[in-house]
Amino acid sequence: MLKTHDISPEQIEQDKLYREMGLSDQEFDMIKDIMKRLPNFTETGIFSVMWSEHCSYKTSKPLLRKFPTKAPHVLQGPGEGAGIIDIGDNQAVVFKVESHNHPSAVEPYQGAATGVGGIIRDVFSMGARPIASMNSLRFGNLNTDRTKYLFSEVVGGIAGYGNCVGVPTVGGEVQFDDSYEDNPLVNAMCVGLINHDEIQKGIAAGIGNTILYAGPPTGRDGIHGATFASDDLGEDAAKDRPAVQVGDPFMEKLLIEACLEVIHSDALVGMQDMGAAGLTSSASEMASKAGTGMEMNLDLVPQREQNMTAYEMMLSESQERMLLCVKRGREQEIIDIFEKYGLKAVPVGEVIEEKVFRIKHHGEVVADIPVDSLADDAPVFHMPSQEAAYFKEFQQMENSIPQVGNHKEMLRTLLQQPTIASKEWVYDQYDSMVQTNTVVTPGSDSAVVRIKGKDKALAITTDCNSRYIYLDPETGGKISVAEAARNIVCSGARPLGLTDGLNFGNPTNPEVFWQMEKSVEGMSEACEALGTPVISGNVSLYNQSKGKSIFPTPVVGMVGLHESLEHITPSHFQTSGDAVYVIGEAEAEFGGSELQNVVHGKYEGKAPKIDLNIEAARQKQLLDAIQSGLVESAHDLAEGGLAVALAESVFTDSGLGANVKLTGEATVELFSETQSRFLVTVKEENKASFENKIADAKQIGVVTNDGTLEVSVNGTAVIHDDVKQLENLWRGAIPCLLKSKA
Amino acid sequence: MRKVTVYITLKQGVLDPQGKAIQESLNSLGYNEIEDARVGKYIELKVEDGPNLEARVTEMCDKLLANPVIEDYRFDVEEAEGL
Amino acid sequence: MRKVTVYITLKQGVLDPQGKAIQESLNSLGYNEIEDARVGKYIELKVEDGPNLEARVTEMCDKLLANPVIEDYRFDVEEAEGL
Amino acid sequence: MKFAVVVFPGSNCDRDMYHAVKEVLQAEADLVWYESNLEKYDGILIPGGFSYGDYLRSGAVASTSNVMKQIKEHAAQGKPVLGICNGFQILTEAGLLPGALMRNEKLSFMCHQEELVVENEITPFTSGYDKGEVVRFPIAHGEGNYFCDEETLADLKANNQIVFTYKNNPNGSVENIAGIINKEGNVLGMMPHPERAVEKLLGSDDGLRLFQSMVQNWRDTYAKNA
Ligand SMILES: Nc1ncnc2c1ncn2[C@@H]1O[C@H](COP(=O)(O)OP(=O)(O)O)[C@@H](O)[C@H]1O
Ligand SMILES: [Mg+2]
Repeated sequence: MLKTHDISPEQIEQDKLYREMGLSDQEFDMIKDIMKRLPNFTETGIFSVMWSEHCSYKTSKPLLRKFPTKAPHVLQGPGEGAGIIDIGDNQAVVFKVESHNHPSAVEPYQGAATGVGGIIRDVFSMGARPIASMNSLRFGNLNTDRTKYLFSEVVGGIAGYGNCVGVPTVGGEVQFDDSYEDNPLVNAMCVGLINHDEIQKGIAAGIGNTILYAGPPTGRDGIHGATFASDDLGEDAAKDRPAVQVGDPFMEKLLIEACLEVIHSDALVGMQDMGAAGLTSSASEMASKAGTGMEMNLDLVPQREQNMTAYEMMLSESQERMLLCVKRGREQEIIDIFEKYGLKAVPVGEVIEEKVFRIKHHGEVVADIPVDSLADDAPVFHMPSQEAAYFKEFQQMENSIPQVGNHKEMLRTLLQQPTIASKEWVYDQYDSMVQTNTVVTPGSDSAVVRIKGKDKALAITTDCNSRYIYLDPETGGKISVAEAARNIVCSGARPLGLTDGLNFGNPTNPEVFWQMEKSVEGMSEACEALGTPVISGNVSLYNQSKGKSIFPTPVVGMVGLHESLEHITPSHFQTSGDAVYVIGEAEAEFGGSELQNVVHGKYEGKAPKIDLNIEAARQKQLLDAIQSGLVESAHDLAEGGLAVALAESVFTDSGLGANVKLTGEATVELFSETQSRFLVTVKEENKASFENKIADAKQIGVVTNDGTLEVSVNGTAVIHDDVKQLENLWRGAIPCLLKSKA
Repeated sequence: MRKVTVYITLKQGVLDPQGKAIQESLNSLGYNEIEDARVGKYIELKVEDGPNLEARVTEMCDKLLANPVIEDYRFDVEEAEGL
Repeated sequence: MRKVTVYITLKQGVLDPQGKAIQESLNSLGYNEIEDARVGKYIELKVEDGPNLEARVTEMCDKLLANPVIEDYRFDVEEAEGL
Repeated sequence: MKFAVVVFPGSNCDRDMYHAVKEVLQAEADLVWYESNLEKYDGILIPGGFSYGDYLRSGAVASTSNVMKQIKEHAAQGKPVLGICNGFQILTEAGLLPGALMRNEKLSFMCHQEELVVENEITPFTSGYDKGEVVRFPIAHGEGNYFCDEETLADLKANNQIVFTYKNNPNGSVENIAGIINKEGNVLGMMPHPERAVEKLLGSDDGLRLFQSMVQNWRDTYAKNA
């Protein structure tokens, strides 16, 4: 490791050492202008992490401005640790998604674990109690040892951390595609609950107030992690290996309890977690947000290793640490609370009037930087954007129907596709029930978490079908928001808002930037149409390897509100004799579909189209019908179309089946992925009222109790299968792939 | 038959929450002489004799037994009497 | 300063599914010479010198480090150079 | 009857247990930080979670903490002690219950509802159940694989100490054991979570009777006139 004192500012400039830290020549010139001198080694490091994509959003900022972020119920939009939405009764819900893709590619267990830890800290640093976690994962196809290893370890890491901290992991998604083979995606989302009067901000206000460092000592963990997270994951990712951080969920659990006790003390002024870029970003952001400056003495920072340089301490990403601003003279009250939990909190600095970020080490000033320059003056790049060549080609393709010989066999095949197959192997490893609020555990459209003492609950989902987005980023962007909202509505909740995790390839590639731009535009349009503002999010770029980008993957994490526990609606069929309805008609839309992949082994053509007016209308009508007590179960149609949705709905343990009669082209009726469609069951006596409310609903059959799934098209039986057998195939697919030899 | 014992330890500088918990717990039990504890893994393999034993075990460690990102390893080979 | 290394292994007769899983993975990677694997723990303690070191470490093992229902232990004591 | 829910650093089912006895059962209960005095409590509940991170072995570090002395005294007086999940692990580590809880046979953590068989209904914890009754409780553990030697097992059987067994053994436990009681019949440890099964809304309320049994038996024993 380079030593600060060994390298002079002149040398950094002459040998262009800043490039190794991820700064461009142009950025270095900007830094010289800001500093009116050459930055020293530590200062250059501080700029490099603060101006990395991860902290500054330098390439994505112009796009993020397109998202609608305001609504009367939004208490806190993007900008703080997490966004906040009012849910009445003086309560609010806090949530955000965070990516840990590159660390997980290098050390999947710890990478995923620390991803979970980081997002939980974002939530409780706002003063909220974390009540649920979700995870959205992407891997290559499960046919190499490496992918199986990554998949198992990532799930193990999420479980290892999440279970120990006592936040239930209530759901998520996993998809598999070759484009993620070397660059898996690990996005974690956390949802918290807070009272309005407990909301904390990460500010260092009040000249003379004390800055406290809380949590375990600093080591050399993950140094340069933040810039590393924004770097192309080259073939030699191995050399970055020591940059991996190791998490301690036990420490995090103590930190949660201590911080949630500390917020009740009026000695606290502000608090922020040390996430990416550690002490540097938390300290400078807290000062910048408060319009103050900060002086810190690194000799006071607890250290786990010897002879750490200022550079190392400022950039370390040791986990489970918090920075607090506390009223001067009242430090001890706060220190005592941490002490009770066996945690150390120590004063390391103070708020100063001069708006600089000044760091001392061994009696010397080792950094002296105008504080706003780190956050506000970060460069913003307007990248060139160019429509992808493949897109024109795809748009010219006619919608065609893949050849299916045997529909019954095809349903069996589809149910075993890892993207469709049961994810029980994953979520059984997660404690989804701790905190005793989980009404709907993983395995349904949305997870549902009740709020104790109130007649209400939250619905939570993550969604993103990246195949559609690859084919057509704008349409695909709309679909990912719409699909999330569909899942929320099916569970009986009203969508409140969303957090986005934008995972893309290299933005300096104009076609990749175009994918970003178009998908953000599509998402924004859907947000407007469905009334779901974006309240927080995360950007992860340079997700590529061997020169090939991942499928554009803007993950949507959405939260909805059940205004009464009575509205909670299962996605599975409930009772024999109930009428089965489908809302919306199938068209020959197979671009990006599971069927296309099975039959042709690739994704091409047009993505299914989506009309946001129809989407919004159907969602509103369905929610109304649910709230009026007319609906027994509701499930959206997604990958694999109606046939897969029907099968999933009868996997219930209670011996149900279904008898369904369709008319039209069999392959289209069964497997098309036409959007804005729902599968709903209704009691016989409610049929008339239900049909009254939902214009596009059509009865297609009934729920039976013979454990058989029977579907005919134009009077000819096309599927007649034993539900238990189908269910076994669906449940067994992922464990079987994991066991099979590569 | 050989007995191979593999010792896997965390790399210098890598956080060892387990070790820390053990140290603190021993201290709180009154064993104040414990200044540090680090936890590792210990794997005993019963291996059929063959050529390149050491090279093959090295491979196994690199591929499966140890995680080179955060762990170091070493191993001993002995005649397997006591197995 | 002394370095005490404690080796904790599962008692004979106690099933070791982790060891079994390792053996199976090694076999499936083509290391068919592996006939058995057992997993244990390895704890390095940095201990300030004092009287009755061995007796005290034995106590620590009995009280905390090993669970006598399922585990056996042994330990080495050496001068702590490399710590 | 006043319950203490003992909170260790790293306990994470403490608030769930408290919710079950205080808000659902409406009994008297306190969350009690592990350094506190337990004298005034009639029943001790040791909740699940990851005390001290479960580093070294699950429950090992907590089992050596000072509060265990109080819990042992409490047990020696014949008062009820219930350890769930990590609480069970702590009780075996502390020697209040025989055997040990090892890693699940399949090595991974698992969380879902399981069917249990009530094997012994003559305990202060299970008098509200019928012998042989099948109940549904969630499990959520990585180390719930109960192990003991032959001799101990014979003892457990001879003294009717096996209280709950799994219908479909999920973790490899000897004889499908899910929960055992001490010889004296006042210390119960079990891996499944009755406190997560006290409301139909969350999938099962079969666990409520366990806490009700505790209260009922305490009233019968100590407060005939209450
Ligand atoms: N990584 C994961 N973690 C937890 N739960 C998961 C994960 N992946 C999938 N699940 C759960 O499996 C169920 C099916 O997921 P998915 O097929 O993505 O549903 P949908 O298509 O309705 O969004 C959901 O309940 C989801 O929460
Ligand atoms: Mg769905």
